[in-house]
Amino acid sequence: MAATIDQIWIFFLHWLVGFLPAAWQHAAAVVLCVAAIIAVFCTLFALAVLMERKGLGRMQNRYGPNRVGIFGILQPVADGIKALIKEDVVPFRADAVVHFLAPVVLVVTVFMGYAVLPMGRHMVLVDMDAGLLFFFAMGAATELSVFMAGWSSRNKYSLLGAMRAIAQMISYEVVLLLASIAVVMIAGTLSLPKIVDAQASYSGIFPHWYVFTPWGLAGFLIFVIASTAETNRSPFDLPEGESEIVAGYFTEYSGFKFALFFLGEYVEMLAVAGLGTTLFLGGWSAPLSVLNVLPSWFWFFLKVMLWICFFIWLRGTLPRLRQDQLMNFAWKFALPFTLLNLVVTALWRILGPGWEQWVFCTAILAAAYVFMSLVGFRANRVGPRRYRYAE
Amino acid sequence: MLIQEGAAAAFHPQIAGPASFAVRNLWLVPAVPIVAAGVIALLKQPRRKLSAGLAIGSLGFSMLLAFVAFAHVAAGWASGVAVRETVNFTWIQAGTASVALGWVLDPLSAVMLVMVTFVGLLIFIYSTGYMAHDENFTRFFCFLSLFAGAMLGLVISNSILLLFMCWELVGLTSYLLIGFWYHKPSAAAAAKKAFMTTRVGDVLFLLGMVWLFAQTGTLLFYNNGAGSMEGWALGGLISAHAGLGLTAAGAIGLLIFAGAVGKSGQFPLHVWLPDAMEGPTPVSALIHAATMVAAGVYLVARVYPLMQAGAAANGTTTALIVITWIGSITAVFAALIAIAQNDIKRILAYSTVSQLGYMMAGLGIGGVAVGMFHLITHAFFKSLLFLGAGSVIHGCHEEQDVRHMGGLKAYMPWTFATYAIAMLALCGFPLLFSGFWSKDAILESAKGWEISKGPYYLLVFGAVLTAFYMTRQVSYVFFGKWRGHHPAHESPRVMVLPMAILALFAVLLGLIGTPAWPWFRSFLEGHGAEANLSVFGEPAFLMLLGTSCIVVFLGIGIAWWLYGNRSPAAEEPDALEKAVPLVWAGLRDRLYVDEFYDVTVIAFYRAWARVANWLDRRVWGGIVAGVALAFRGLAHLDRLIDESWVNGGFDKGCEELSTGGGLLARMQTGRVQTYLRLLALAFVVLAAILIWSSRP
Amino acid sequence: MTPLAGYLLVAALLFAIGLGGALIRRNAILVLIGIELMLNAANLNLIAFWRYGPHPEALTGMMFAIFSIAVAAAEAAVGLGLIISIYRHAQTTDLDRINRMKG
Amino acid sequence: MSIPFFVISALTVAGGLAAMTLKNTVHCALALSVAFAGIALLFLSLDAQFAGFAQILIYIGAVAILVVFAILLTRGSETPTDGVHSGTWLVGLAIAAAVFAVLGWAVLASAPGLHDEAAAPVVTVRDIGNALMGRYVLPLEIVALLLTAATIGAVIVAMHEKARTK
Repeated sequence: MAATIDQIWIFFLHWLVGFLPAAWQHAAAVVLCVAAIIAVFCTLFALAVLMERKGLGRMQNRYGPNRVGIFGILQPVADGIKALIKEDVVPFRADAVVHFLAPVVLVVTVFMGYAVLPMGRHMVLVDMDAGLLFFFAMGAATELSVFMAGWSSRNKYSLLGAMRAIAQMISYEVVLLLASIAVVMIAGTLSLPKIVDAQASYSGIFPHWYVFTPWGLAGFLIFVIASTAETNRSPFDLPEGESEIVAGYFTEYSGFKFALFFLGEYVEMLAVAGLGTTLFLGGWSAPLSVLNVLPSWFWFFLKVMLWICFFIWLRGTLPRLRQDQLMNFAWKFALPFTLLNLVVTALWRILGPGWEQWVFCTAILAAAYVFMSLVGFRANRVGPRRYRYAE
Repeated sequence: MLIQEGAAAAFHPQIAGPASFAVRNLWLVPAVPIVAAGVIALLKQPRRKLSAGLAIGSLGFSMLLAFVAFAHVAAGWASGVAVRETVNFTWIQAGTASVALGWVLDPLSAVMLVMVTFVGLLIFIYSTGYMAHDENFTRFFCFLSLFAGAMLGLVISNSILLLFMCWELVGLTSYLLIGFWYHKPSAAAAAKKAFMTTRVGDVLFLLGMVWLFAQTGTLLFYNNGAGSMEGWALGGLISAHAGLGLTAAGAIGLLIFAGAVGKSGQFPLHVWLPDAMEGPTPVSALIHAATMVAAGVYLVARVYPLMQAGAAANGTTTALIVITWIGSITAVFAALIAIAQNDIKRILAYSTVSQLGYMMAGLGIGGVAVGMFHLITHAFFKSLLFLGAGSVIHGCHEEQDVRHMGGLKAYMPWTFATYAIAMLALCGFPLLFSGFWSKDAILESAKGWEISKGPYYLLVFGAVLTAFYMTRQVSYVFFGKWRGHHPAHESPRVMVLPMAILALFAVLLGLIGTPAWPWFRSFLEGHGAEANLSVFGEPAFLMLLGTSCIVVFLGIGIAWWLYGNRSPAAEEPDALEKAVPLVWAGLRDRLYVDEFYDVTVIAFYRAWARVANWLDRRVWGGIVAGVALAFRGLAHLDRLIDESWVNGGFDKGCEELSTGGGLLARMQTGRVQTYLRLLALAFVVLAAILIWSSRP
Repeated sequence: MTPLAGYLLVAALLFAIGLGGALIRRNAILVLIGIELMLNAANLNLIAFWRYGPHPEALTGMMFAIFSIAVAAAEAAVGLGLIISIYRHAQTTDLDRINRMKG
Repeated sequence: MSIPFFVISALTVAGGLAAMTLKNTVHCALALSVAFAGIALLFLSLDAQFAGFAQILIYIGAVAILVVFAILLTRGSETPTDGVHSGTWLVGLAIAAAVFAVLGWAVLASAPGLHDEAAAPVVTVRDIGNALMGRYVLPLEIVALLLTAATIGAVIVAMHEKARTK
């Protein structure tokens, strides 16, 4: 029974496709899957927005949306309708074509990334051999859309926001990639389903998730921070810091195009959370072996939504960073630390199972962390800010 | 002496089998302090606590591991297995020849490991008090850690090459630490002297190593029967002759011994060690008393199979005879000089030289166990003496001249008590102190030596002298009345505590090597030990005990008679100086060895440098100048030819060239695209030609 | 199944386009873009030959392309750095105006 | 020849053409990324998955962004008033056409001798990794050095004058 529920979507797909002639079945299955992914994640997007607004409201001692539907559940629907019927304003001097293409490119590339994410046992659209690389390639393409948006608006706030966003995304993408490579080194594959498989075994009732190893924990923490920055979430939301540059690169967007950007951003957040879950938290595998009676897709979505809750919590808690702090953290702390983490991961692999790998790897990482924070924070003396301009 | 043949046969060396935990992780013992040294080197000066903590912690960790290793060996010994486990690996592979490194765990290295880590740890702790006010505190601990790591590496190495590397590394740290206060010219000079003098021995050591490699094809000591210290290789070394009636084994042994002479301050290369006292006192205690200088002794013990190879019927070889004589001579020679020194640390330094001579003699006559036993006991009481001296210096506001001290037993009771224990141990005060047992073992074997009775008499005389100069020093420092300016004070607890622990061991350590229960010897030699109290009743033992007593009481008695409680003024000549001024002057000036070197070796180098300088300036310089002159003449000739007829033609040619260049320069528009265009055009032409010509 | 010649022709066309751009455009950055296009055309050739070659499992062409991509990234970084430096110096990126042979 | 190949090729060539002919420099850069994407798709159609994704990651994610930054830093996005083509554009065009002619000629001349059928090679990322760390480790190290040197060089070249003026 549990196995049936686990694979229920697959069965459903086969049943549905069975009505078609054999020649069309494959194409139809792909189309159905894509449609399902888009539908599910758009729903999750709506849910996440609602959660965020309610959650932030609670943290700020107010109610949040509570007028549309019961407890404001229908608020996202209302927002969507509003976005659809609003006038689409394009600034007078703007580059209309690029201005239009930017959100489209963003949404398309972001949704492409889902193609390789395993959302449950056997539930992956394409099991690519180079899946992780594909994900990051698609992530890289979003930077271009940000630039397009910022540049085509002919607005200095937009352009500044885009430049900030790109600088930040490039910096943290390096960190994100290096943190993921540690996992690849141990799993020995770039294919995300295989990475999940490598973690889906248990000693006793405890799972072999990579987050429960020294290098995995270090990589996971760096990954969380970098993914927050990569998705321009608070406390790394400088590209859209409203007190400085209005709304960053989508200052000049309104109506449905703005909604697309909004969608793209949240869907990217969900995607990065899904990737982190896959890499470090065992993907769709249950946290305890006895909990495997619940279907695999349930665990995946639960983990992703917990991750989103964490993001919301962060946003309600932390103040925004300064640009120099952001860059210093990426290049002077996170990058060397992830590089060291790679070395430690290699050491982990060389030493093989035994107490030595635990002791040495933990010791090196802990020592490096203490040392780097001592050195790093020693240089950060409080004093007048020094600015360096691009030109 | 008491070798039980039957028991020895029951012990079989355990070589094969999976490496135990202790030996697999033995490399950590030196590695951890070296890593700590690296980390400390990166710390900034103000991080004193962290650096000291790192150094002490790393050495403490090493000590724990050393104890584990020792326990492993001891457990093997207790169950009747002579443990000798090695881990070897290939370092360099060049063609068929390979250079292997490795480490070994056997009783010898286990004992040394425990001694070095334990004494080292105590001295590290002591140093935190002694160096507390030094601004280069972190640098000091960096060097100390590096030294400890290198020394431990030396102890465990199973390859003469690895041993040599560590040997040089300890030499380097010794240099760095002697010259720690490099702003003092004397310290810088002493460091340089130590480095250069030991280098003489090291070159010979290197030669011996290369020769050994050439003969045996391996640098490993032990390698499951294929090492250079094992049967097959030794057989080859014995059968090869090196001239002068020596076998190759003997010659190589002597060359390696030369390295030991340099490092262990044996005559005639002892001159650096007293000067090395310019370093901080904990350094003197650790490096120049307990560990590094003992490395030479340890080296000889390590290659003892080589030294002993091809022994004649009387159980000895040329190499061992040389070692014995050098050791004996050094023992007396240095003890004589020590009598007439007034610097508290210098006295101890000469005493160290003398005691190292005892160890060498012990090795030469009695074998590894005798020499090593004295090494271990000496390490404890001599480092204690140095720490005590450091405490005295500390308490007397950096005063080092014994004539300006006196009566300190009232001011510094703890220091006095521990110092007295160590002094009695060094003198070989009968029965109670460890020094007695170890020195006795040496004397006993010297007495039974078949080659000559010379060393025996020398060593006995040395023992009298030892008792004499130590009594002189103690009475100068601790008895009588205070002759300094500021009142002395007792040292902080962090300095006293290590001294107390060392004092405990200076007394107790003798128990493991008494003739009644020769545990140490049997442990090193790998056979069972049986307690046999009846030995104490044997006439041989009683006679030796009697001799020792006479010797010690004679030395102490004369010295007390001359110096006891007198506390003469600092300017007043020494009691002995009044009696025999000429001899005193000679001793005070260290028997003119340094001066001898000045007029011989150093003068020779100076003269040679002057000759080279002269050659450079006159001969080579003259030749160069002559060549230059010749070329200048040629140049003049050339100019004549040039100006008369070459120039005309050349000018014409140049004009043509510059015209052509101008034409070509027009193509250099400075615009990238022009160049690119030309490139593409050339490509088109080339490709067209290629395709055209390769048409079927 | 597309024949090898098809890929080669596309690559040749891209190469010619890149070359044409590099020859015609006045903006130094666009010249660099042209060069990037030419490099990509070459990469396409490498991959195509690898795919249709006798020993694809030896990975020679693939490796060549990967290294070429890496080198191209370095080239782009240095090239653009140079262009920015030139721009600071001459206040233009117009190649027709940057034709002085000395600084 | 298949339809996807034609579509992708057309996309690539169109992207390339646009990159070389559009007046606005930023548009050129964006068109360039279209061309890059097209080439990546061509790689994928040649079963070179790794190279294709690497192409997207490096060219679109890094090189295109770099180009865009350079354009903005040199105020190149303002379309010059005196035309975008060099004075001798006709010569350049002719030469480019000649190069294409020669290349096309070469391809067509040798087309009969080319292998057109080959089984899709089974090359996993693991194989590529093994090759990179095994047979090609030396080139890999050299490329790593080159990249480091290039990064440092680019930073120094771009920062030099600023350091002096400060």
